[in-house]
Amino acid sequence: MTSGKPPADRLTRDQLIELYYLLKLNRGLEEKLSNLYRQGKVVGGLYRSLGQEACSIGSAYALERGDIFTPLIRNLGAVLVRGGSPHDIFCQYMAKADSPTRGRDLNLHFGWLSPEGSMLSVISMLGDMIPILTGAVMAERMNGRRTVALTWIGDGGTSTGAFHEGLNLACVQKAPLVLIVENNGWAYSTPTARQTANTRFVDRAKAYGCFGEQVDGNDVLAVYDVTRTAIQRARQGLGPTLIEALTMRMKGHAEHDDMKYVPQEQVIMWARRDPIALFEKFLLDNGVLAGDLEAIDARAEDELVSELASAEASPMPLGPTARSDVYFGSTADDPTPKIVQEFKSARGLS
Amino acid sequence: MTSGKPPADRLTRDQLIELYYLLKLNRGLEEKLSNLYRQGKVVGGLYRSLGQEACSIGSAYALERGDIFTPLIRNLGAVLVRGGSPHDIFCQYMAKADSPTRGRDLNLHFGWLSPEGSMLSVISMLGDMIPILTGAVMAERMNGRRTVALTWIGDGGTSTGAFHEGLNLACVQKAPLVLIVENNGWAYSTPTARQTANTRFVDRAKAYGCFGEQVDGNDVLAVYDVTRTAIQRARQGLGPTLIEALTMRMKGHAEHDDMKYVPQEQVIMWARRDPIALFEKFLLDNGVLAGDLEAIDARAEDELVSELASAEASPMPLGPTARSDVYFGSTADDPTPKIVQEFKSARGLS
Amino acid sequence: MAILTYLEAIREAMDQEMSRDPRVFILGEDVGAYGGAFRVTQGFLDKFGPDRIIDTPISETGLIGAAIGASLFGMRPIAELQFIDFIACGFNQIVNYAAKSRYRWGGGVPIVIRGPAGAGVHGGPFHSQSPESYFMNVPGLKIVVPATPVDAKGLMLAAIRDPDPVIFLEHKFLYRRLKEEVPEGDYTTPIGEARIARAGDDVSIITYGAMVHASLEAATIVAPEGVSVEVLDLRTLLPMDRDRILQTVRKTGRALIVHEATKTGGPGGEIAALIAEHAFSDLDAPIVRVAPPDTPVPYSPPLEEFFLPNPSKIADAVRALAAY
Amino acid sequence: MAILTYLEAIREAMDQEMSRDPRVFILGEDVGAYGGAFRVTQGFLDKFGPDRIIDTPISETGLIGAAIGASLFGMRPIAELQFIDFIACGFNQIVNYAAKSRYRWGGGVPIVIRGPAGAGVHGGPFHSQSPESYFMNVPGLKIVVPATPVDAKGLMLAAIRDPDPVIFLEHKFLYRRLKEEVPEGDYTTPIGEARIARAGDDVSIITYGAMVHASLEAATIVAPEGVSVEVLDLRTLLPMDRDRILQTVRKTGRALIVHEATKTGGPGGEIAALIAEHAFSDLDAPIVRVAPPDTPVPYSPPLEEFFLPNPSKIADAVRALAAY
Ligand SMILES: Cc1ncc(C[n+]2csc(CCOP(=O)(O)OP(=O)(O)O)c2C)c(N)n1
Ligand SMILES: Cc1ncc(C[n+]2csc(CCOP(=O)(O)OP(=O)(O)O)c2C)c(N)n1
Ligand SMILES: [Mg+2]
Ligand SMILES: [Mg+2]
Repeated sequence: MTSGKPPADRLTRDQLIELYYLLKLNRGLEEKLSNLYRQGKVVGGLYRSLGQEACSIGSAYALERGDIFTPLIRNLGAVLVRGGSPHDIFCQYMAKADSPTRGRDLNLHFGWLSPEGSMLSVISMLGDMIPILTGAVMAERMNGRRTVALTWIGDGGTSTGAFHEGLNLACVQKAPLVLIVENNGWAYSTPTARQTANTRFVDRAKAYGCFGEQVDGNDVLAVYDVTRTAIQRARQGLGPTLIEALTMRMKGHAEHDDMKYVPQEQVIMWARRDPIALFEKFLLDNGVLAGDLEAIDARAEDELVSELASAEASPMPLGPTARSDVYFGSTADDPTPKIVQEFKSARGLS
Repeated sequence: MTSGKPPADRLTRDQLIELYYLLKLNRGLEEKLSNLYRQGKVVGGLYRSLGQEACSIGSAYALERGDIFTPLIRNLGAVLVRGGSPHDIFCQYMAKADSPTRGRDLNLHFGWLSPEGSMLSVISMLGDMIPILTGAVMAERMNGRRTVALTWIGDGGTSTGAFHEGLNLACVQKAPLVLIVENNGWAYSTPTARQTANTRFVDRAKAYGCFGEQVDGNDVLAVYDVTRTAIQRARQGLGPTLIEALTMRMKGHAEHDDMKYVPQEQVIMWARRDPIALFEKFLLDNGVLAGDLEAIDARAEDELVSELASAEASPMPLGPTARSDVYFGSTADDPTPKIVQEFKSARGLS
Repeated sequence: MAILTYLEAIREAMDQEMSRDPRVFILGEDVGAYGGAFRVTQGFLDKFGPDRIIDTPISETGLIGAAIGASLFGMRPIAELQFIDFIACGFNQIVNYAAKSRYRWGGGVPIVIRGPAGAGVHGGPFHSQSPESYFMNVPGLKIVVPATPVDAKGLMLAAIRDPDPVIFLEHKFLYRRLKEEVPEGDYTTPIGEARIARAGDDVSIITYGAMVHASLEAATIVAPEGVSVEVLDLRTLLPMDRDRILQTVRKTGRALIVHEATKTGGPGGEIAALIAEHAFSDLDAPIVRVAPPDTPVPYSPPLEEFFLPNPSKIADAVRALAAY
Repeated sequence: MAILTYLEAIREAMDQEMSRDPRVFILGEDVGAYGGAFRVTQGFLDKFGPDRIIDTPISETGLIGAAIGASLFGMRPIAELQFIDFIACGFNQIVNYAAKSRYRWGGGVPIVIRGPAGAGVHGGPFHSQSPESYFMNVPGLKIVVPATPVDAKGLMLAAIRDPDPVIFLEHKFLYRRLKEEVPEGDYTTPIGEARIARAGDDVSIITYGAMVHASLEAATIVAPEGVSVEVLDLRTLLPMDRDRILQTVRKTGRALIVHEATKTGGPGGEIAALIAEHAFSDLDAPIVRVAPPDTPVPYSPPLEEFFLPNPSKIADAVRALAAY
């Protein structure tokens, strides 16, 4: 439904290079996380977005100052686009004291609130962010701001009641929400064909009465175009767009998963369509870049190395910090039974 | 999508007359309930299906031996079609000891399990029955039975997460489920336009990958036709059908509601399309019936009078019966504190 | 001071706060044109307009989620549930997002989730529930249970202004049955503070909601028998006012807990545990609970009456405790 | 007898019962080809086929609802939740349909809802929860919390054969850490019966799940100090084994309750209330609870360690009680 000159044509050379840099930064960061995982330094699981980076970066790049987004576990790239630092992400994965959540929650489960633009922290329960972001932009609208919200949902996550209630509410409210259904073929070990009887997720748009688009999720500029157009529509008050981005999860659900259940051909087929390789080719074919790719790669690598160093230097949090801020300005009671406290102090024990 | 000779053409004269009888029985029963309500004999609220009777009766009439259904609050007619007695319904509304739930639950919140055909008890939470009925027919299929399940959901109920999760599961499982979206324009005081951005509920079918049909909900034979066809498809293993039945709620949400919020024109327009009047005209125009309508009306009235009499004669339940059957074969403990029991017996009090 | 019903007091609180604070808005099913199933928001649509009185689809997860999102952006949403029983349909948003957000990443969620709770009106198993126990073990939530019009107004004002999520349980049996003089102006009843509804020396009844009134009646019944009862109205279940609970038990040495939630697993357990740990040496008798049997709330009047605690059942327990 | 881990014991129970009873089937997310996130159903798809090992969409309300419907038509469904934390997304089906169905209209709902619960593996706030308290006040449900491989198998067999809905909480920390000899044949551990995990005379520890093992360690720590601890493993939270709880407390006169659910509003309250009512005169000391602080389950190891009860915290409470 996008018409006329695609927005990407208006991207400057610097912006194209920035996109390339971000793609590399995304992949490089995750590769470093994989190393940390193998070294046992990642606490908990590691979820890669290998092969899907364009879905996060192309779309988030279309957001503007003040806009709101929530990344799901595979939208690490979007966090980078919106100013999240590799240091913070490393710290989150290593459960460090300097992580944005002070070690309280994991991986991309963090966020910030700022007039520059906010990232709302996701929770594990899939679908829940859709009504939450709808409320967020309804609030912004009440306050006369034309803020747009962007989030993603997996092919599997579309099966949740929260997806339905949230999207239906957003549509009936004409809320400025852009929802990208990241159809990567699999929900953990479950193929989309066992997730729903109609695997063309864009068909859902009509049911809810919103705009619908389907896009090649491995083409970063196409993703940028379709998201940019949807964001502009939303900002004009025309309501939500559901964008189905077709891509493929090129690693297991998490690092521990060898994804034996995925047919080899599928992996091979998609390997030929790596989003970064495709964009590299575009940049070279169109003379945006010549031999200077290595320089950019090096810049990304340098940034990651120093950010990782400072993250590794961060201490682990101290146990007693775990009790603060359950409620505003308060600290949870020490659960140690009173008679234990008395018993110890009577004996001069701590 | 129904093709060829509509099933209704195969209905015998006796069947057409039975349909008419059931419509009258449905309306007559509810009118008696309204009287009881005015007399203060109905415990709690009264929910009428005035003007929507064809949605329940035409569809339930298409079910066969062994099939399963769950009526929502406005599907009283379906209960009658499937053998539920006016006596039981009167008893439910009057909270009598002889009600199927022994006074434990209200109005149409009851059911039965039988090889002849089962009615699963609904609960208030809208949408919940869709996954439950899906599981029911999945179980029947596992046991080699070709049982079909039928239920209804209001325009408002389609907004629930349970509707979405249930219908999506039914579709991906190709479960033999027929779901009628009874679009009566209103959810309590909320018009469909504030319920969803696309008020053509039949458009949802494509999103879920099931068959979709739209039907005049006030034409009992059209409802029968479309449901019958959907049931046959389901029984053949072709999966669910979502049927949107267009109708109008001709009374308030419940008896207390004067529905001031409904535009008069809407009521007047639909009043001309009363499903019973329409069917009466059909029967007369096609010579199925001549002057013998009164006889049928009288038969319905007689049945209702005697059923009501026996229902009114039923006692209220005894308090202590409230503790049984929370778990299989058990009775909940008497919550009276032990020291009270001791105190009383010490003083020879009961 | 005007005489207001419990329901009118809640309405007045929301009305006054919406007039005072533009951040406050209400969303829920049929809260607009209809003014809510119980007419609590009657007249609000005309007064505050459709941007602040929002009729939502039938989507508890959706509307509670939207309230959470709006609260993160400076608003003070009040989410009405048509009956509190439907809170089960939005449960996940409450316990997993609203309750944990501030702790996890600093995003405070100042929302009020309110609706008609409780039995006594023959509403049956799905329109009579006391859902408080679902949330008693969920850090990050507050649970408020007013028993009087004065507290209903004061607690609603406090709940809307509270920086954290508050579940506000309105007892539908009290909506129109209870009237009293309510201060017209702006005042708050502090969340977390219990109230001595009746002072006494022999037995302490610790209760909340509609059971406060049944307990007061019981106190009146046994008074002529020479038993002096103190009735503590908790007003808030989370956080619980431990000090006042322990104070009254230390004073009387006899604790009777009364609630409308069924007995096993109800809030009485937490209260008993507090007493049994911190006032153990002051106890002269077992800690006793009067509560309904462990069943759903039955519909038919005789069944519901059998199910619910009442003044005579409570008086019996008081007598037994006093005689212990 | 073979040596089985806690996880293998659960798998063996389901395997044996599915082989014995064609009514039993499993549905859940990734239970088929993948064998479940924790591989509990590994090999089941090949052995029992796709009709009995059903991969569902990500729909807790859908899959729990389907289990309910199937159970009403003679089947014995086992619904796996990938992590028990997601039970919040199917909450309404459990508390409003499954729990109340038999009581309301006679439709029994023999389902098992199972999944990995509990902390200790750095899963963070959404993969470490102890959800039992959500359900403690819901009549019609049973809640089972095995602490050992032998009980995990016996309770799973009992749960599948139970005519009513059973929430089966598997402690993920124990899945592979705990091994013991497990009888190969068919046996059930009765639902509702607690077990004396260690006999003693001075202090009773009443606990369940992973905390049984922390409590046993604590008992070993204080034994050389001359304190004899009895550890009662509840095994079932609903219905609770009141007799055995009261027996052990009457014997020792000192009650320590330990659980992994946070302190306020946790199952400890109900246990304390039972004791404070029915064993009051046998108590020589306050009833004490050792449980985590009232916060979400934090992720980082030092925080989680601070959060969780452990043998030394429990031993301290035992010492204080013994010295009281
Ligand atoms: C409500 C809910 N149920 C179950 C899970 C467990 N879970 C985590 S990720 C996942 C698969 C998600 O698949 P998809 O939505 O397609 O996203 P992808 O992993 O492919 O990016 C599941 C089942 C969850 N997070 N939320
Ligand atoms: C999950 C849920 N939320 C709220 C309610 C309260 N409620 C009962 S009926 C009703 C309106 C239903 O409208 P619709 O689905 O269109 O059915 P109709 O009354 O028009 O037949 C509402 C909101 C409910 N029953 N279930
Ligand atoms: Mg996917
Ligand atoms: Mg309707």
